[in-house]
Amino acid sequence: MRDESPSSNVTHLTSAERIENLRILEAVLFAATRPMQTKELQTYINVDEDVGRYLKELEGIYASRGINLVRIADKWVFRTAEDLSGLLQRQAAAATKLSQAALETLVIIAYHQPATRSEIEEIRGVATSKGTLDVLMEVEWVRMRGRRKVPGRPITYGTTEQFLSHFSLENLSDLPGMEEFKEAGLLEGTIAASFSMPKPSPSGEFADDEEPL
Amino acid sequence: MRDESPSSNVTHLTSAERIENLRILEAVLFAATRPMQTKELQTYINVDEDVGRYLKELEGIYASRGINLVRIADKWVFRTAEDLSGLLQRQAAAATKLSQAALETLVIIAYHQPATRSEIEEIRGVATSKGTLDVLMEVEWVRMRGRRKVPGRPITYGTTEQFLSHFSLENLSDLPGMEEFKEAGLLEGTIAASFSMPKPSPSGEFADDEEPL
Amino acid sequence: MSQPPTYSEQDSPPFEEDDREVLGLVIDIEGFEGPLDLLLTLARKQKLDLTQIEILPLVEQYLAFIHQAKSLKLDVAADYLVMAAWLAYLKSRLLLPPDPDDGEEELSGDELAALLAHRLKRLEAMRKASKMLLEQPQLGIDVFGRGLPEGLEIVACEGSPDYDTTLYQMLKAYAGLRQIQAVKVVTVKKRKVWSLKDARKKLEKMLQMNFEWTTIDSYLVAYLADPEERRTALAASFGASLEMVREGHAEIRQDGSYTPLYLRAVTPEKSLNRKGDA
Repeated sequence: MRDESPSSNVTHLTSAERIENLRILEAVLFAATRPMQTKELQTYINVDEDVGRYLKELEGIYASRGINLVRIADKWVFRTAEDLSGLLQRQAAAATKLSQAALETLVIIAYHQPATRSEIEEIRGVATSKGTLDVLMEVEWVRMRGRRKVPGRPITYGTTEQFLSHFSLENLSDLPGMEEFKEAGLLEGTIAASFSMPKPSPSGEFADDEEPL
Repeated sequence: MRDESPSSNVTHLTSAERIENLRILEAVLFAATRPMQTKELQTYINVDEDVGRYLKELEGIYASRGINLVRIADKWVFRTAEDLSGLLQRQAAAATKLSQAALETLVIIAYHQPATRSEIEEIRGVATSKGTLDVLMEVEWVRMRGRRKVPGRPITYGTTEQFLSHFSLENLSDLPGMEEFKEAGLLEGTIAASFSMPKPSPSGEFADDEEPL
Repeated sequence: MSQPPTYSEQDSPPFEEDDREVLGLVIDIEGFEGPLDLLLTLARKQKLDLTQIEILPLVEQYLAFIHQAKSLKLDVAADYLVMAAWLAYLKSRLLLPPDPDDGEEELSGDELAALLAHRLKRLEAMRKASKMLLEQPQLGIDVFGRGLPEGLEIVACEGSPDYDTTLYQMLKAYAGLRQIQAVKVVTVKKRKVWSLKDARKKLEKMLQMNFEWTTIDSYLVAYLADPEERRTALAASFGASLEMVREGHAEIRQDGSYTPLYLRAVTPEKSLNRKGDA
């Protein structure tokens, strides 16, 4: 019965094996309790097969559906479609209520990372009150990344994968307005033309003037 | 591209509204934290529409896929296709959380090393079960460093290279110090003048009052 | 330009999305996230397009705002005053012709103004980014993951489990343990403090009818034995004595620096004469 039902997205695959691979990946992604790395997913299918191509195909199959396959920091996960948001909204699903100060601090870290506390303060023009960074680290949106290679070796902060995941961002360059701000020179420092703040660097790597904690 | 791909199960629906209903039900069933009753599902779509027919249709669409929509006592739920369950099993190291006791013991050893068991207990205020240190030594984050030169020659514990690399630390001296604890909001309130945080002694050398095992 | 800008609710352009009351009767420094935020709000009021901000009028507005806050006897936090001082300096740099003797390192008024404008634009950009970020579909609010994931069946293999502990969790645990030792509740012992009023009352009593020059110390001899009280007694009495001299009830004399202070009461006639002289 299962094989009779026509499912055009799959039927254009010629071999039964290919269909099987898609089914397996679909099942794994559905059953997983967290986003899955491409290389983890590879272990579920034949080594010779390119898991990336299958994932792209699944992504296409689900693109128009009520659930989509999305990619976050090179990890794959099924999510409900964004346009259904209004219909699915649960009774105020306890959106982590951040204070204005915490939200701004989060945003500055996201766009300027790696950022030290004094850089955050320079941009906001006020001292960071106690608990602000703590709250952001507690919800696991911000982490200590490393240290800046300057006197005093201040700790640098950056965002986490959970941050990307929460805001449905594939990677940091997807941050809204990123390009626009960069072009306007608004992600640079003000001290002098020669002094420029580091460009946001992917949270996995270290910037030139940054080193591990 | 998305619209071109023929999806026969959906395309025989003439109106966009019908496709939308399928998408909504798909998303609701996916996000639901428990199996959903037919009448509950009805509330997500127009009252005039027969939710049962849509559910039957979704059941058909998913019948051949890696995940199936199944009905159990008039409740609907997505399940991994039964024939795949064997394929989803993986041999992997289970990712778990360290117990609070192990976490505390670990960090005390990190900061106070070389630390003896009684020193750890003094800071934690409770006796350390043997299992706790065993867990930490099993993951190779903690090792026996030497012995303290005091009566009874208690064993001193310290952290390992693996510990540093897991937490992306280059050196023990990179562990945040007291000022940085305050900066990150981890220590709050008026800090007593007598309070100090130790400088961990590098794991390669012996402390003055320490000798080889 | 010399006319400080006046504000009323009628002529204020509508805020883009900021409903904080800037001026008018409500002056609420608390509502601002620091002086830069206040400047930004003022700049927005001036022009929605921040690329066109005119710094000088903005400086005037900020200074007027702080001045108004002070005249209403509101406590203005120090950092707002520091900013006011800096803006006053900027204003002078903008208005005065550049000093040719200025070192090359010194930034010109225009350069300083450009830097300030840049900082405001940058803060504005981050504000905008905050809003845009919140408009992103959020997990658990707009989009959902699988509600009932079955989980991948893991057959634990030999070897140690994989702990996903983070540095933060570890530091948090440590802070939790040591917080108890770190934080002390400090109770400050209440110090004996003489108010001016107290001092004056005591001084008046002792000074009564004493028309001979006498050192202040000897008036206060009963109080100076206690080292804790000595300082406050001397300071407050000195203040009070000056007040009494000013009002014409007493006279004070010192023969040279660091020599004893002498005090005596003014006789009623003398006091009258003095008033007549004046």
